[in-house]
Amino acid sequence: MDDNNKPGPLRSRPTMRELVYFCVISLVLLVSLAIAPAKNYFSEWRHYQKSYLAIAGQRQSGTLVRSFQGGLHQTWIAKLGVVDRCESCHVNLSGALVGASEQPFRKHPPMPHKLDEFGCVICHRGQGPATSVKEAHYTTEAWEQPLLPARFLESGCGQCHLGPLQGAPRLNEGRSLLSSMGCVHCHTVAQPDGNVLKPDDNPPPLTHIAEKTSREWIYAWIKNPQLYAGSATMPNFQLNDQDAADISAFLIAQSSASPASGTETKTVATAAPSANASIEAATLYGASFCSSCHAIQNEAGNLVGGNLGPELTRVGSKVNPDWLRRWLDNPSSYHPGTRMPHYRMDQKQVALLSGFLLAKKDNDYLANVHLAPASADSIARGKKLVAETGCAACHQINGVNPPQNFAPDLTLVGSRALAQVVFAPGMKHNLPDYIAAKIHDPRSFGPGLKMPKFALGDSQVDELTTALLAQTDRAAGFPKELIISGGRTTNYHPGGKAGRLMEDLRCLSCHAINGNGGDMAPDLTWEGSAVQHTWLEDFLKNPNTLRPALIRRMPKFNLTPDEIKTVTDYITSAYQSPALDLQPLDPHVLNADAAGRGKQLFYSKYGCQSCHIADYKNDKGYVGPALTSVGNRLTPEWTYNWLKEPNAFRPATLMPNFSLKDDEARDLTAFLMTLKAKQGGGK
Amino acid sequence: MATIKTEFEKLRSTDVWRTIFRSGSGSSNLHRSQAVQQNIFLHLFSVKIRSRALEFSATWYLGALTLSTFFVLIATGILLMFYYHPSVPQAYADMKDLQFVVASGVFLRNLHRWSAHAMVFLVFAHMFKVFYRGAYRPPRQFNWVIGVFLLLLTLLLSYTGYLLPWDQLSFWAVTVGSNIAKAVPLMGKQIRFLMLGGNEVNANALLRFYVLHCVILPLTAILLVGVHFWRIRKDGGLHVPEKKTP
Amino acid sequence: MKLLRIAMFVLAVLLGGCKPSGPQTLKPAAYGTQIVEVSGGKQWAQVGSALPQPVVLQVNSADGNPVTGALVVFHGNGLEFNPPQTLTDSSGQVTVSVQLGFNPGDFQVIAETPKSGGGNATVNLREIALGYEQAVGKAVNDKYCIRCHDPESTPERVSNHDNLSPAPHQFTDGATLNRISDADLTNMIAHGGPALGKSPQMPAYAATLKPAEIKAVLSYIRSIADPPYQAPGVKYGK
Amino acid sequence: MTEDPKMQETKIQAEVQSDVRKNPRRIAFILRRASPHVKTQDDARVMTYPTALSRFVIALEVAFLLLVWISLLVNAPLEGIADPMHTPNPAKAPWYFLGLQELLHYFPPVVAGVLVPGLVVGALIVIPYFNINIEGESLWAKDRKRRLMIISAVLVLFCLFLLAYDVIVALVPTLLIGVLMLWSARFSSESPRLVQRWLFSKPLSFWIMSWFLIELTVLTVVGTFFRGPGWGWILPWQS
Repeated sequence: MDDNNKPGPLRSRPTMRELVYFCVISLVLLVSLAIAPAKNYFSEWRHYQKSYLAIAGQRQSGTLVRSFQGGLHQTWIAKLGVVDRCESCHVNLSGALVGASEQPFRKHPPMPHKLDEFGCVICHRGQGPATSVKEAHYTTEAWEQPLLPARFLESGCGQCHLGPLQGAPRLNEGRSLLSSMGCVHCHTVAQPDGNVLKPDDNPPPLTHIAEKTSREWIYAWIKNPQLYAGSATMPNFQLNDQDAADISAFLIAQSSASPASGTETKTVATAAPSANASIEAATLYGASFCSSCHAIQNEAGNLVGGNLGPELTRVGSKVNPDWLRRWLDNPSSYHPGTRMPHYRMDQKQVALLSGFLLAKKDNDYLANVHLAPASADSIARGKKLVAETGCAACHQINGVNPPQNFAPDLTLVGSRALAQVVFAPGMKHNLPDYIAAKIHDPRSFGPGLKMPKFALGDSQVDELTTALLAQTDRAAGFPKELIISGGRTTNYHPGGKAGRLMEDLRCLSCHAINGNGGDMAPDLTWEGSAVQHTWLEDFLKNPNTLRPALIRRMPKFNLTPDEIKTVTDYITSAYQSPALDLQPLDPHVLNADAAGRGKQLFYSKYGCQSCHIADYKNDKGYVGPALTSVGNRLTPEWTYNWLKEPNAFRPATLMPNFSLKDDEARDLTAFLMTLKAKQGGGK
Repeated sequence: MATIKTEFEKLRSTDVWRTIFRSGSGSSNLHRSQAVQQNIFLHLFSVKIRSRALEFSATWYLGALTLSTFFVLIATGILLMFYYHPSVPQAYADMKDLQFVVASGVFLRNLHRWSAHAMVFLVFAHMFKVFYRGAYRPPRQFNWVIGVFLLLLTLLLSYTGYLLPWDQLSFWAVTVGSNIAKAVPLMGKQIRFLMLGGNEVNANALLRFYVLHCVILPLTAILLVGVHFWRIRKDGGLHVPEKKTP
Repeated sequence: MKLLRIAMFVLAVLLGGCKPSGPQTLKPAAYGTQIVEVSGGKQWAQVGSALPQPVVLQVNSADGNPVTGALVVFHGNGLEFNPPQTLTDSSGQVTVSVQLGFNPGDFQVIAETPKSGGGNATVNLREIALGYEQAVGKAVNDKYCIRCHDPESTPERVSNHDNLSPAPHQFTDGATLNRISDADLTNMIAHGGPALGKSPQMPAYAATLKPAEIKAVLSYIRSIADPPYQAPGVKYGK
Repeated sequence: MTEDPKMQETKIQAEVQSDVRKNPRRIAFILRRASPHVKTQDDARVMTYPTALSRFVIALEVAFLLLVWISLLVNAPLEGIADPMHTPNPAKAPWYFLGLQELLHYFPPVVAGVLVPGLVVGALIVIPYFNINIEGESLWAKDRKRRLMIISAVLVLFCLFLLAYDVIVALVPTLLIGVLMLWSARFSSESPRLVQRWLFSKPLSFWIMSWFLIELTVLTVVGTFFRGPGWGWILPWQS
């Protein structure tokens, strides 16, 4: 305490050095602090806006320069969660400055929506709120979804447009591939409106497979389906020899007898296959229009025919002759869900056709397949493999239940977080490339994965990827009024006796009625209004062609007169359109005068002969149906209404709507009704 | 130069100035002492300091540097509060706005973030320095305890602030951190519930952390910092290392 | 002197340690003097997608014979080539698949081959990318127009082109169609041939197609025209 | 201070000059055995205002300047929006808790999450009250043999404990400090080298605190830079 009275030296002012330090550091600090706002001022978007103004100035677009609003531009749509600032740099999206061809000033190409309707990132992805090139376009720590490559751009449309969409062919194709390649057997793909995509590849049941084919064929087929038929949609499971042998053993072992197996088909003595018989058989194959659905490879290696049914190039190496005969006799007794019609062929025709098909044989195909006899072990192992591989997801198999939740749900795959994705080594870390790689070669992610390899071309892979990228969680959260559901197929089926008959004939495989059915042949929803009863009876008796240039035609089903009457009565009474305007058609308006005026209209004013044939001598139009006997075929009411507004009755028709006046339509109807088949003459 | 000085002197002699700064003009040590004593903030310091306590080696200025970061944090934090909504998902959108729209917003956020890290680091460094210097010895025991509480407060401030950007990093860091609280025997779940305002990190937790981060913890910290400083003076000034003299 | 030696040694180590960056250039085994198109020009595809057919080019020597092992390098703004450079095969040809870029319109494929005396022989090919509007136009075309305006038949569709007199113009026929203004073409599609004193064989589509669809068809016609269609009005160079 | 019971025992007269403005001075209660060893008579002093404050302001500015430059050059991390549905691997706590998280990897949560931090905080708080290091007396100044035995035993037991839990990360610094500590027992205040003398002079509290500091640093560094998916080992430049 006594020290207190002897204070040490006391310094009361800062030293010069301290002052200098203080001054220098304060100065440096002030300058450094000024850098932050400067950095802000020299930001990228301001640079782009300046260069835009410079370009506009060079081109003397004074008004453009004056009307330009500087600063950050943003599209904000609260209900979609869109905050897009892309237009801060892309200032010329509307194209006000003509001819600027370099980004970021390029004009946006025409599109169906306005620029501010949905913003940018809903279609293009990338980070909308970002205002720097790197952050906006590429993957960063804070944003996984980079700008979408152009080839997947249509996925943006698919978020709201759930059905086929004009102008988005890749999306449409991708969606139909999801169904037709059978992807949705295993994967669930649900759309925002609740619609779940359904498969439409119709895989055959394997419950009676032993009747149809041999174990050797099954073995060869499952090892590589495309080796048997290049167009096969069945994927390659990359099975080893042992697995394939076991699976084939099990499939044969589980096979039970089909209901049809009891009915013995008489093998009509086709004699020795004479040259005549083979010509006759080929004619029958052609006349039955088998090629409308089935393809056969010709000598040049091109597939000729449709793809609704399996390819028949090597069918002789596959099927059991007995089975084939029973199948041709009545397909649904083997496969109740088949799309193949019941042709009602007689024994001779069956023999001819089966002979024709059995000759389509590739002797080398099974030459090298030698399987050890199936043991119980092998069968048990086969059963296990079948369950593991998920065969029953597509095929009906005795003793194996269809697997549930077998494959990942793809409903939200288009916005899957990259953290949940396991990339194969050397892959680019982004979602589109991942999905494409997964579709293209699933096993490249690891040999143990279950997904098989599908026979898909590069463009098909891109199309499927586009369709899958449309499955985003963003779309799932969109307001309901933005979602445009696809045209759903109904489950309409004709009823009653005629209905059963039409089911038997599988009319709906080609024709659509009331929103259900195929698109190969005309829609029959209003057929009863359109055609005359007698013509329909004649047509069903012998379906001659209406369209000269058409390759796919209605086959002849060999119906009995009773059956024809049942179907005709049903069609003409049930498929009547309520929308027909019957008022102006007074029978005596359709007189010869009117027909004369109609002929003038037909040939001169409207040039109908460029698409239709009214007279075989002069007309050559190959687009629409021939009208030479249209007076026998169509009812006048239908003709009149149809001429006035064809797309109201069949939206998919090619016939343009000419917006005919009432009297023109009446005159044309009068003329067309005069076109009748000559008595006893040809068509 | 001279005119500026005379103008400044004039200013200092006005009544208004005199009412604010009571020490008045003059350059004697008395005036300097008064400048400290009559200012509520400077009053926390003693009027004179041993010059050895000012040497760099004595403290490495760790306390002063910590206080600097705390000042920076308060200033930037207040500015950030103008742009921030403690709600889900607006909190994250506000981060994006700071990054892309607000003038110098990134800078502001960077400054706050890095200052926070620096403060945690400096507080630890300060503590170890004090320990190795033996500066906690009597009569400074209680100030050490206050220091330990300030360390905990700093950690809590940083931790609560960590959640506010509401991004993956913050969300999972806080989830991991709060799961530790569950391990407390008997009442772990209740503690965690109290902490998060629910059973998981969600909008409630965000709001709770926001209030803690912006009001409760800073006020507590300011209070304790005040006490800490005041205690330095009351406990004999800055600790000066012993001289190795015989 | 010693310092210099050390510096050189360090430099040599550094240079030796650095891998040559950038794509490895192939070494040509032979040189041609001329490069010509075999097939693959003037194709069209949607933006971003690959052209339906690969581009095939041939390198010839001065006497017109194909050259094997000549280097061909492909460029093109916005285009992706696979492979980006290659050597000619035994028939002197190279085949490359081309993927189009982001924007609808014309793309230029530029192929270069080094000549023996130095310098390059080049060939330019035009490829066409269809954007959204053109895709809609193509869809309309494929449904309605193609049956008469395209002389090619396919298994699904027999062309009606040759049955008509006067024969309809192909949409690629730029020589004719480029001279018709947008307004006239739109009129013809909407109101039929007679609207402009042409054949009534061309029906009126105003009641069948929406205005946007007609505009899309027009846009499609313009984009695939050969020679290319030049819109009237101000045109700025780059 | 007034609550300090020791103060009431000691009869010390505090002498304070009332006219503080004339001669402001420091007041200190100097207790028995607890001398802060303040020797004022030869201490140079400075006025707080403006001299000391100018130093302080300079320190403040330097800190601010550094922070400004860091902020200009390095952006604060911001990842994607919080998504409770997907957990990043690894999910890491803030860096200053990574030491704890590293411990959690080895020990049950009650130990690593509650016991260890509780003990650490408790220990920090009681440091000034338990006569720890107050004297700053060398660890080996008294009872060298007994202490050596106790410390060796504790060290071995602790290392075995760490080994049992496979905590190599914590074991290495422990061994390092332990070896240094035991090694320092061989020296005395007359050892020839400065380092030896320095090591010898250190009290127990120094060794414990240093051990704590090194453990804290090592665990934090390991948790921050060397832990990857599944809390497995990773090198910082791999990702």
